[in-house]
Amino acid sequence: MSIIDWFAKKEKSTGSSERLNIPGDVWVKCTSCSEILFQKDLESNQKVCPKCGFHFRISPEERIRYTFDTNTFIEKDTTLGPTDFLRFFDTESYADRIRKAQSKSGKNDAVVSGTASINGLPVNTAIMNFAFMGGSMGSVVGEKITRIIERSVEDFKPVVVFTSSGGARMQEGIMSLMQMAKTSAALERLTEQRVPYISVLCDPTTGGTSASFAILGDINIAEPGALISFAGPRVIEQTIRQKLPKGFQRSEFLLAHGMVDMVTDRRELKTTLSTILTTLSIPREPI
Amino acid sequence: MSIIDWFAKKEKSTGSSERLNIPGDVWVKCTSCSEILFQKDLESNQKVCPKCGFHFRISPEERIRYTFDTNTFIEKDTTLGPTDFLRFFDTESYADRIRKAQSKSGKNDAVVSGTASINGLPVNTAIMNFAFMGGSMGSVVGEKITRIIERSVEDFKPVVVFTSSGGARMQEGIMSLMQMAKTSAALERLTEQRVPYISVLCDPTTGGTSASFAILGDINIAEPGALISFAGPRVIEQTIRQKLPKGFQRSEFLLAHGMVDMVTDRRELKTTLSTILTTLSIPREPI
Amino acid sequence: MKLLPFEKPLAELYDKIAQLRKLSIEGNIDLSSEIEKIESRAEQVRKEIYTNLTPNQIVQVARHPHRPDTASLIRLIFDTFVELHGDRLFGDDPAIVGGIATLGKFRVVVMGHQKGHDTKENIHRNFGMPNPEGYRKALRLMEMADRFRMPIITFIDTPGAYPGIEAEERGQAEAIARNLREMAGFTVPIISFVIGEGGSGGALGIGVANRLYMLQNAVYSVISPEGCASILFRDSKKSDIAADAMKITATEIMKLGIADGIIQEPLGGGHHDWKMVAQRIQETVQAELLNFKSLSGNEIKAQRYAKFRAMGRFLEPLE
Amino acid sequence: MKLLPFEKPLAELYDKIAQLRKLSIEGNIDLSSEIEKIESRAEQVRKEIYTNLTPNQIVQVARHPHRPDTASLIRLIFDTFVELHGDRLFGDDPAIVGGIATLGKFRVVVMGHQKGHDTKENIHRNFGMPNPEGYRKALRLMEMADRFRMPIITFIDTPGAYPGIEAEERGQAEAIARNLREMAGFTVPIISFVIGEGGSGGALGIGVANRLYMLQNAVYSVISPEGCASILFRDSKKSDIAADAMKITATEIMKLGIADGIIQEPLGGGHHDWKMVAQRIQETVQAELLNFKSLSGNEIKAQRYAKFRAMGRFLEPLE
Ligand SMILES: [Zn+2]
Ligand SMILES: [Zn+2]
Repeated sequence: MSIIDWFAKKEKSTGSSERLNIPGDVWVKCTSCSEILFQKDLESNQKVCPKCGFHFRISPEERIRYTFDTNTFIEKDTTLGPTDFLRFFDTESYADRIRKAQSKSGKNDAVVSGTASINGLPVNTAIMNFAFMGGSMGSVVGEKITRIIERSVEDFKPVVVFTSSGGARMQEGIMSLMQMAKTSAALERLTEQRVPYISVLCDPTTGGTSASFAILGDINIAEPGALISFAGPRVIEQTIRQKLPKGFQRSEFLLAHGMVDMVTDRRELKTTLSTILTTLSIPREPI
Repeated sequence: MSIIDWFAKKEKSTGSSERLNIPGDVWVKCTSCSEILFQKDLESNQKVCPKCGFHFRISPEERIRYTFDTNTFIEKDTTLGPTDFLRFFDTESYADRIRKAQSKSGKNDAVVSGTASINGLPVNTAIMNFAFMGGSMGSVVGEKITRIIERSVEDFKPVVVFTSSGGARMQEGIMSLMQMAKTSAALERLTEQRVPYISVLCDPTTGGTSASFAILGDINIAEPGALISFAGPRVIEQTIRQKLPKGFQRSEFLLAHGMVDMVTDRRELKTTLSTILTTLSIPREPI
Repeated sequence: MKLLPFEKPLAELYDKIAQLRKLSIEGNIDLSSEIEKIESRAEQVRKEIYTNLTPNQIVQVARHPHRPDTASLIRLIFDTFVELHGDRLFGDDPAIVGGIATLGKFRVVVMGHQKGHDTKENIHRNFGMPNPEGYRKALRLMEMADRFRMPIITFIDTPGAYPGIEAEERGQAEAIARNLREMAGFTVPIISFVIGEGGSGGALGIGVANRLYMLQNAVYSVISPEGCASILFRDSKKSDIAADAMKITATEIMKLGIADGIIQEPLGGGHHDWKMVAQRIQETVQAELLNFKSLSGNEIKAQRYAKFRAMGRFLEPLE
Repeated sequence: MKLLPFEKPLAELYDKIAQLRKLSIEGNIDLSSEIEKIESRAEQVRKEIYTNLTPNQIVQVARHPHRPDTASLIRLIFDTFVELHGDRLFGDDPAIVGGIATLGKFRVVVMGHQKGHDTKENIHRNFGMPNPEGYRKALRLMEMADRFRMPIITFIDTPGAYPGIEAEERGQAEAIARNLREMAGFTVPIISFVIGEGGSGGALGIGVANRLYMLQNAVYSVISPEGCASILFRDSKKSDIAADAMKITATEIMKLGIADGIIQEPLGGGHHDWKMVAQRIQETVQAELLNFKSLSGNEIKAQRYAKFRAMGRFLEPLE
């Protein structure tokens, strides 16, 4: 699965701006155009390179700030956390990996979920966090995504999910695979209830995440330049033994191949989301 | 539309065995392998060339004999006939064309419909007749197809349709186009009622017929070597200005491209149909 | 603005006006009364020409390169519009545009064939001839509309579905047929407008509507006049006769009970005033959406079925 | 029959038996008691080997080239079978076979991943790795099953969905994801059997079942042991450790509550007796279809939802 690429690239430069910080947190180099940017300028531009438009990966906190009305985000299911139920040990134990990721991020797992509003429109929402173990989907991610969907089945609020994930979390074995089915099944109920679901696919969205809730939006919006794939580029290269074309599996490629509705600049996302949600939502009261 | 090809080829050799008869109706030359065949042998082989397997076009009467249990076919809507409501005149009037086709065929129009049984299983059925104005679909074809479907919506008998048609009947103008919508709409009701519909696509099935009820079978069966297309080969050649690959738009091509479920030899068709109908039909009483 | 062949009498008058204007400026002479005279004569001629258009001339107006296109009309008609892309199966077809839109309190899904106004645009849009993925995108959007209870508005403007090798491979027939069947099943109203060329199954593929309107100079036919001429008349130059014989104009389509109304165009054709065309379509959309508001989903579906069920002219003597 | 690496002790015994037989015939000597002795020893060894298979060894049995394949099992299990082809969108994928079948009074739709038993077959079947059109064919058949109230039987046997350029272009992720969602909505029972390799999302794409059975030597995993080893253990040769760590055997999958039952295979693996495997699956199918007969469509759907809803292990301390 494409999480291979995440592991392979772990040490290399990525879209994550933290890795590129020059000491002092004042300057940052653009991954794409190599321009040296003033950190504050970048942040005030929603972490989009003012020169080339490159979209840096952002944290859930930043996403919340850029997308939702001020102070409207209320986190849910905050205590939900992972457990090493297989007692999985590779080069280190899953239990240790969890502890490290948690202490580094201050978060329990790779998704933050809750309620919020976008230009006054209430939504149930989840934001994946690539910085937490490559945004991999284990039981916690699956459960939290499923819960926000199930809440929307009840309260009719549209669902907005921001994905960023290398795929399934191998340390949870088959249980991580089953999260694909669990989240997709919840979406079946949502569809039946005629509640809109907007998926915002951010860099990267691959493997089991792409092949479940990420791609199943009534409307799929991709951030520019995001890697969106089922099989990772490396796996494909190994299979077909040739180099992949430039732009393969990037947002614009998916748009051309009919898989996403639009590629939207982060700075226009809030407006676009609010127009879409206003248009799609069936006017009604929650049950 | 692909009826162009029918007109263009009208004078040339076709799959229709009548055109190939040597006086005396005793010998016939195979269109495909040029073998000289004894007419009776060919007929006892369901008009499939014993040497090369070429499927000659057959009349509705032959189709009925080969497919349905003896004496079970009861024709319906026998008096339904066409009218020259546009007073359409090209090189001759539509009214004259109708008269000629009727007197030549002894039929009112390009489809025969009714009830029958296949190994004891009752069906509503329609058989198109390419010999009647190229099997073109005008108001009569549309109405008769719609009626058998609507009967099945009521009595739950599966629908089996044998198509052979060059497309819409231009002499009925826009009304012929609307038959595509009318028949397809009836199939929507049938689908909703969970009644099986088997489409048997015979040579040729093109234009508006292919792009409506012909291709909408729950199961699509093609006779070997049949031309099945939306746009006719000539139109495409004119558009792209190059020769088409061999086998293009033939049954086997459609199978490879996922459009038909199987290519079935005419001599096995009755058995296949009866197995399929037994398997698909929901056991229940008509309302 | 490109003048059509039958507008030739106008061309001479327009030339004359231009000459007089030039003369008036260069020679500093007041020719305004002469100019006015010719202008009013031109208006007169235009009226004469356009009140007696032959079907074949109407075809030319329907195909005018500056005729208002779907995307432009959508933007003129609706308050908000978000274009959506892709069939989620294979690709995104630029020959059909569609998305979600609002008009006052109404939320709709809107789509249509998209032609270009110049060669470059036309190549990009494949001259408004969709591939199967265009019809499948349309179906995806219509299914969304049905799910979210949004009326569907479609604009028809195509010479026909694209007759190409790959289109056949990917099931052009299947894509159109499936749309015909599925459109019959939706419980939201479908309002269609033939804005230019309504070419055959490729037009009908997004046209199984509760209500069908035609712009005054739009045409709707089972095959292009040229195609009909070359097949039935054995002479592709007889397309004028074919256009007449097939009864393809708005008036004829309405007489046959296929269209429910005609939307008047500005004198000289819709290409002279897109806004006026858009405004008249907008009024019709609003009126129709109001009409259908009082019907249940099942009633809407039944009305559509009854409409198509009644289409056909045949004899059925008692036995 | 190809012997697997860990069956080496058997190879020697089998060789010896063959030699003795040859000798006995050539020399016209009665060596039957010696042969019997070694045969019984071989049986003993086989039993020992097979009662203590490591997960990695089970993977090898699951991938045995002569393991019973979907198409063969279908023909052995059902009374009638009509294979259906195509997704009605793009193509027909030989890596998934499916169709309609009967078993006594039961009418079902049955499908599964299809591997080959030799190189030629495997190339034709793409080693059981479907492209998007395979999943879309499967979905089309399942939708038909749901419409005609036919239970769905699926056989899982794939290394995974095909990781190729065109598969990505045509939406491998979309095809699998859509199946996951749609399978959750069907009101007919879905009974799945992992008959060999259950490889990741490509397996799950036809595996959202009410009841999941595993053959004794089948495996089911989120990633292949080799893949897991090269990523997590940074050494692709450590696939034996990875196979163990990931808990992929029938026993483990059952313990985790993902599988509902295990179907015993003949000693030495299913490839030694396809008919026995088929018969045991048949019995399970019949028993399950009888079970579900008493449930309504909504109950069937709710049972499936509840099953998947409960999947996951996490901590949730009170705040
Ligand atoms: Zn930059
Ligand atoms: Zn022959």
